[in-house]
Amino acid sequence: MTTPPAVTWREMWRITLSLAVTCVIAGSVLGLCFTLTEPTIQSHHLEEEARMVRQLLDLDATASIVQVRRYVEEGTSPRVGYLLPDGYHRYDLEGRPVDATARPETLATASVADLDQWIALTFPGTHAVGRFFAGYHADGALAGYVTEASQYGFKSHIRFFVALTPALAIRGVEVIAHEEDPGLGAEMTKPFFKHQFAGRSRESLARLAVTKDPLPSARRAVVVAREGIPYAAWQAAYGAALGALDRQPIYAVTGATISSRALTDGVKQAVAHLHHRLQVVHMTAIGGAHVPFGSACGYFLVHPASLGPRTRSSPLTPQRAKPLEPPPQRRCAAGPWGPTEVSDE
Amino acid sequence: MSRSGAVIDAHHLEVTLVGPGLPSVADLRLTTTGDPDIPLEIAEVLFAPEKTNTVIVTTATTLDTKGSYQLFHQATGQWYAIAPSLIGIVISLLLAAALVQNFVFTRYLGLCVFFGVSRKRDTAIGMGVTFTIVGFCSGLLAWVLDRYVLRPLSLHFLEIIVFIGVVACLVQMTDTIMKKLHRTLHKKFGIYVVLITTNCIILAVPLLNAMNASGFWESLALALGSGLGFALALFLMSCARERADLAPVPLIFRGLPIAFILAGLFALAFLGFSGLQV
Amino acid sequence: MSNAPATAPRQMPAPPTRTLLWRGFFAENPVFRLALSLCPAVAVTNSVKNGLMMGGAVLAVQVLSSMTVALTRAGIHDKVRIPIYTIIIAVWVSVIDMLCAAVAPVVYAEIGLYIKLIVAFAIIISRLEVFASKYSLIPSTMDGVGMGLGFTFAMVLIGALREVLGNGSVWGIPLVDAQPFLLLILPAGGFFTIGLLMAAMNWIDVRRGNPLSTGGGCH
Amino acid sequence: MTDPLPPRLVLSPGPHLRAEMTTQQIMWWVSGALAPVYLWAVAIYGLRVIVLLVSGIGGAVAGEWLVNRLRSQAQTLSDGSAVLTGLLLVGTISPGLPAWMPAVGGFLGLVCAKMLFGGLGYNIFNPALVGRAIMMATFPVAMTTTWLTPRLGAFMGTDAVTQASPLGIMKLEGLAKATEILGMGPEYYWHLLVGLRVGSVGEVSVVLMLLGAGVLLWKRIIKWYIPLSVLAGLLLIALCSGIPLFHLLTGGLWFGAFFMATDYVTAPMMPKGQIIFGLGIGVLTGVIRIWGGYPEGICYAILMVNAVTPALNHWFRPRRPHWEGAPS
Amino acid sequence: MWRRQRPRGAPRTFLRGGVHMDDRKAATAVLPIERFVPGRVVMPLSQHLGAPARATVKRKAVVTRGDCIGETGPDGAPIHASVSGTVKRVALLPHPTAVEGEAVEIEVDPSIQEPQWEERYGWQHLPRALIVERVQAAGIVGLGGAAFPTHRKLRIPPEITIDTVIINGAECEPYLTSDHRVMLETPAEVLWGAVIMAQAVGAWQVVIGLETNKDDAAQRLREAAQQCQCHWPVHIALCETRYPQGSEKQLIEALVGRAVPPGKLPMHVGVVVQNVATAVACYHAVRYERPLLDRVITVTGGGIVTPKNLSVPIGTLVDDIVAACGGMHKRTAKVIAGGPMMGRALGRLDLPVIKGTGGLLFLRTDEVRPDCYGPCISCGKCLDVCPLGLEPNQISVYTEAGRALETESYGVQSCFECGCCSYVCPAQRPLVQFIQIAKSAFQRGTALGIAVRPGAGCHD
Repeated sequence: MTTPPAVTWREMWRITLSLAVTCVIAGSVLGLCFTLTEPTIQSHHLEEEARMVRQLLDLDATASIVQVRRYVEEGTSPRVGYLLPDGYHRYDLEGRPVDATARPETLATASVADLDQWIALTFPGTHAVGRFFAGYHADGALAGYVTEASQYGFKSHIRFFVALTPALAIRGVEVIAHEEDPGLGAEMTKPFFKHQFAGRSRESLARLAVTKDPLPSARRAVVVAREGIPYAAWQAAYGAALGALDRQPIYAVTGATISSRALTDGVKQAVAHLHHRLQVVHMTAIGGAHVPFGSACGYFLVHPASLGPRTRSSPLTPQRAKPLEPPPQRRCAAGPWGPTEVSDE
Repeated sequence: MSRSGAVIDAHHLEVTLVGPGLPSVADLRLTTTGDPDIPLEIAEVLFAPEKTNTVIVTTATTLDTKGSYQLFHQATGQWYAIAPSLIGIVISLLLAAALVQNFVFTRYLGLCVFFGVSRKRDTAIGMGVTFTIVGFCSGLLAWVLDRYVLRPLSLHFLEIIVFIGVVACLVQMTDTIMKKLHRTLHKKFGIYVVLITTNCIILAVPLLNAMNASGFWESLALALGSGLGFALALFLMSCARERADLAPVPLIFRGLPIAFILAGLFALAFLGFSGLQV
Repeated sequence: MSNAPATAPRQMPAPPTRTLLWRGFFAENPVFRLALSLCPAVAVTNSVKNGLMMGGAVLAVQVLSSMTVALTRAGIHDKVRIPIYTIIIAVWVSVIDMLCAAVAPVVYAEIGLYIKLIVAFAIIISRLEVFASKYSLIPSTMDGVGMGLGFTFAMVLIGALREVLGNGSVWGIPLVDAQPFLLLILPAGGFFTIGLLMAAMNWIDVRRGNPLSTGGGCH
Repeated sequence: MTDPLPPRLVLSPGPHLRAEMTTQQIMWWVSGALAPVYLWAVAIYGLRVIVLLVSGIGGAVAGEWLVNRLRSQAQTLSDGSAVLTGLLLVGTISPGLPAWMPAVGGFLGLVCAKMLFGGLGYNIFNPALVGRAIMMATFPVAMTTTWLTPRLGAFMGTDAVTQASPLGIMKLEGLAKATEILGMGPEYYWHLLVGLRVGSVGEVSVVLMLLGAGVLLWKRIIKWYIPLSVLAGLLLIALCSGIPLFHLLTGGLWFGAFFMATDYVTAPMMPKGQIIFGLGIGVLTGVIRIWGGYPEGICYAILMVNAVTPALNHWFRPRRPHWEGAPS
Repeated sequence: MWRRQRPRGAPRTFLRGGVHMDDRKAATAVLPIERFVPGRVVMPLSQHLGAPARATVKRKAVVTRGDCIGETGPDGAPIHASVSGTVKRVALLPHPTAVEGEAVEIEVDPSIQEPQWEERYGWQHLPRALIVERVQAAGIVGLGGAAFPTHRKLRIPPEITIDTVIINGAECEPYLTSDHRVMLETPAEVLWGAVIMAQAVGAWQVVIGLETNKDDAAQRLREAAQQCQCHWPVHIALCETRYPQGSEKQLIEALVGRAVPPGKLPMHVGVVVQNVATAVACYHAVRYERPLLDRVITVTGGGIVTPKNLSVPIGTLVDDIVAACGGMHKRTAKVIAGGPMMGRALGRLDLPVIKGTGGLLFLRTDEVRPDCYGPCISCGKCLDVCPLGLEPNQISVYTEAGRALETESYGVQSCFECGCCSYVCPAQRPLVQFIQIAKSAFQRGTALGIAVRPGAGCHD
């Protein structure tokens, strides 16, 4: 081993300098690039989610989508919180409202991450655990809900969206991410399986079973027809064929009964949970006034106007910050249950 | 709320209560950790045989054996956490990273070094050992940097440059320290330390941790599991390749092509681990 | 038609541009021949689209890093050239990573991790060390382009094979309704495909009467 | 008749005698030991078993022939190993499989696992099992759903696809429900023993497999180390499941333990290595069955432990007597 | 842990490896030794390990049986005329172990009377040095096949103490029965030979080891031991019939339970091993000062018409023996000098029987193993049978791949080429030859690749 030639001070200085300069340049290049690309990346992300929700709910470009985020506050008396368009609402575990905090003006254009941070700082021990979306037509009418859920499948968690009508009948199911085997569990993303859920009412889900029998061809035709056409059109065309739907089982993907069951269980549970939670957040009291869910129109996930590239938009960001004023009751009766149905009355 | 119980199977869980006495079904409220607002249906509560203060709760709904649950005893106002033990989780993550999701055979990472070093058993063992140690250290160091520097300062766009920096510094440091402390060790393992920089696994571990926002134990398990999985793959492959070297392999398959076929067969065998829930 | 201007102090005459551009395809293909940068070759090539995207990313990083190094080589201190190369690559990888995320989010979701991992590819730093640090801008760029194209070629080739046979589709469009040969989109299939393609390259070599090199791997 | 000087004396080096058993004979003995098992399969699943056998063996033979042809070297089919590979492959697949699939599996298994490595003796993985693993990856649905109800004397038989194999039911429904479906009484275990159950072609009759294994043990073609340690390894894990006897009698365990794991080329050579090899197979089989993704794990277990065989051969070497102090 | 334990009462044997094989001795075991004297003999001058002897006779010289015709240095064994007659020529003639070597051809002259050898006075109580001297003068070499000059084995360095002389009557090679017949017919000579050698090396006990298939010989030896009153502790021990029971180291292990390390000689563990025929020769040399002249050989195998045990003068040609045994079958493919395991195939029949030749084996086409072989299938049978715990399979595979120099750790150097591995190999691989190639590669320092011959055609 030869000893390397000694480094002179002068040389060391040069080395340090050149490394430092490189690092500084590198940092600034990256920072610049990040600043330039970040909005686009973010908007792409949102756009993708919005596209999916919009497609699931057959919404047009003028519709708006609201994201409701759910939080859990741990501690001796745990709280469940919902970030609603008008602010952060806390409930106890039985669904009784505890308090509500209006969103500060400074956070009017904040991103999801910022809002999460705000909530975590305001209410220590709180973290986000889930979310769902509500879609509104341009005229403010509730188009339906999309809830996100996940269930352990054959190899890993299957993450999926369930789209529901305002009456909580299933419009469609879309698997977002999964790691099932190709040719087996992965087949559940195909129309012939995922559309078997479409058209079922919430009440019928409790009795929904999975069978290993092959999918009858008549049923298959009806199911596959759901792909690519709006829910309403599908129902109009196949309404008659759908008559006995509530007694129809889910026909499992051949050879992938475990994945099929997992997704079915997941959908059942997701709908049941959404039902439970809608009952809670449906009655929102701020300043003593009941704000029926779905009536607020400020906090859009994506507003049509915000979708241009290179604009900074965040999920809960309105284009114009709206004050927390009791909004007018607009066709909110679209929900299937009225205040009288809430259990703790 | 410390852990005080475990899920036994899909319909049973075991909880050690603070006080004596058998709580009634109505007195208990069982929820999953993520959904504390939605209680799960409890069918029956019984004392566990031969254990004091421990009850077995039978549920109507199906439980996830790897999930975590909360039990609230309304009479005493006591919360109980039911979750897999930390060691269990770490072992399970470790096995998952080493076998089920083996970095080489299912995530196809570190292949350059894998094919380059697996020709001889001795070099494979040397590389495996060195990589496991250095990878473990760099994984933890990168996690600390990510959690306490990059994340709070929103500098995640620097993660690539920071992680490669961490790896490079660690490799340099290991090399220098080894050279100073143990000459023979350096002679034996020095060459592998230098090679580590070009192994993408060592970079993929912190990137995956950052991407999934993993906690400390998860990162630790991933860092260690990836190293062990790589070492295992390297060792098995080197044994097989030493044997294949003696075989009259068709001329056009000599060398790398047969190594790839071999890796394919290994990947095929490792399919057996798929879906494994430890 | 050599483009190498004899300006730099320790300059050797650069190979002709044609050689620089073509050798990455066959003679020095970074995947099949040099066996460098193998991870993405298996990991992201279950479809042509992913392969092309990955190839493009590597091409861009290679060319940009080669250009950067060729331009700044006078200023890079010899003792710290490897760390500086690493930083340069890391910067370009990060930039490309962000651009990909911005431009093609769907594909990026699948191969994002591997784009980040380009920073650990031996091929890029070895081209910088072997070529760009010794030659001027234009040959270095051409060398980068050649290597990048060779890599892209390999990725598209593997991707096409695996997608057509394993998934029954091209560019995501289903070809026939028959059940595809699923093995090829599994990890094992990726290894098999590359092994067979390497053997095919060797076969062509043998047919041409070239001596067979069984080497490879990065050292 | 005598002749003072024969035309040509052979001048080969010693030893000039050899033991009776040749490679070829070993292959045919193993194939012969499998005969009762396949006859039973024909009896309960009908003539389709023969079609599958022809297909599987044809695929394997074609693979060996083709590679030898392409390499322009002498054909090696007469050593019988390709036929045995095809035979073993068909033993591990479900009887209702479309007839062309075993041909694909046999061909690819033989080419990828054996011929590319230089043919018999140089393979690292068991070619039949590689063929099965390839089929499992390529035709997952057909491989897991085409079970047939065993029915004695069903020659052209009704091809009713029935419920899953016992292990499939166990995996899918869980212990409690599976016990209810299968009705695990003494009669059920008797059926498992004689082979009146749903299963792969070669794996159903434990009794007949024992018969074949007995022949191989008697001819000293196999030793007991591997099969017994496979069974012991599985028992170790199966005890955790609460139904060790069920796990012991069902699935491809016996077929794997006696006919697959004992494959000379891919198993270790020394007893200690063989015992570890067998225990590894048994334990992994149990782990995959109980905690893994597949109902039956012996195929993958053997493949995985095959990967360790070169290392086991390296670690466990024959004991060299009187070595200490001797000049080398 | 896995070591085989010998059940109580079972015959002794060595610890590991070995093959049980059909001994095929039935055809000749019952045939008494016949005397056969040919019309001419060819006495090669190289019949022992070491430098060949120098001829002391010229053409046309008349020699009497027992005359010394080849002289050697102190380490060699002199050659004596085995018949009386005229020297026809002294020339390079075909040699059974080398290709050819210098030899003396003698034409028998029946008119010359055979000399008588008188008993020497005090032969039972000779000093050690004198015994060795007489043995050397008689030109005795190891008759088991190794042909190592016996006097060198008996000349023990002063620092070494020998306690046991083992007489090797195992005759573990199939077919051969010459030692068996010698023990049956002249048990007293065997015993006295053994005792003389024990005197020569200062041993205090004699063990005669036989395989269980020769228990009649053991019985005869026991009877003889009671009758001859040699006053020496002589044990007659039966060993398991298991090849290579007759190998020196294996026999020592079986009989006295001592292990000879590789590279060492039996004398290093206090033992001297001698063959039965050697013992008889020593007896003659010491009692009568009669040189080694005759050799008992077994002529057998499916290729010979009348198998026989023959006592022939050394130098008798195979041709003549074939004629004496009724000729050869047409389908005879192989003629082997020695046993079928370690013997050497002969390419021609005009070769002489030399001191080390224990038998002539004529094998038909259907009895010989084919010349082609298949690839190793890792069955591990060769590991089971190797008495030394070597790994012939690995050695062969490495040698085949041209990497013989990497086989050191598999034990190439300590192999004594008993052939068990080749015998059991189902792929019929010539493992012994691979080991020989590997050994020579170590001597040369380079390894050569060997073309792999897949088993094609072997099975047809």
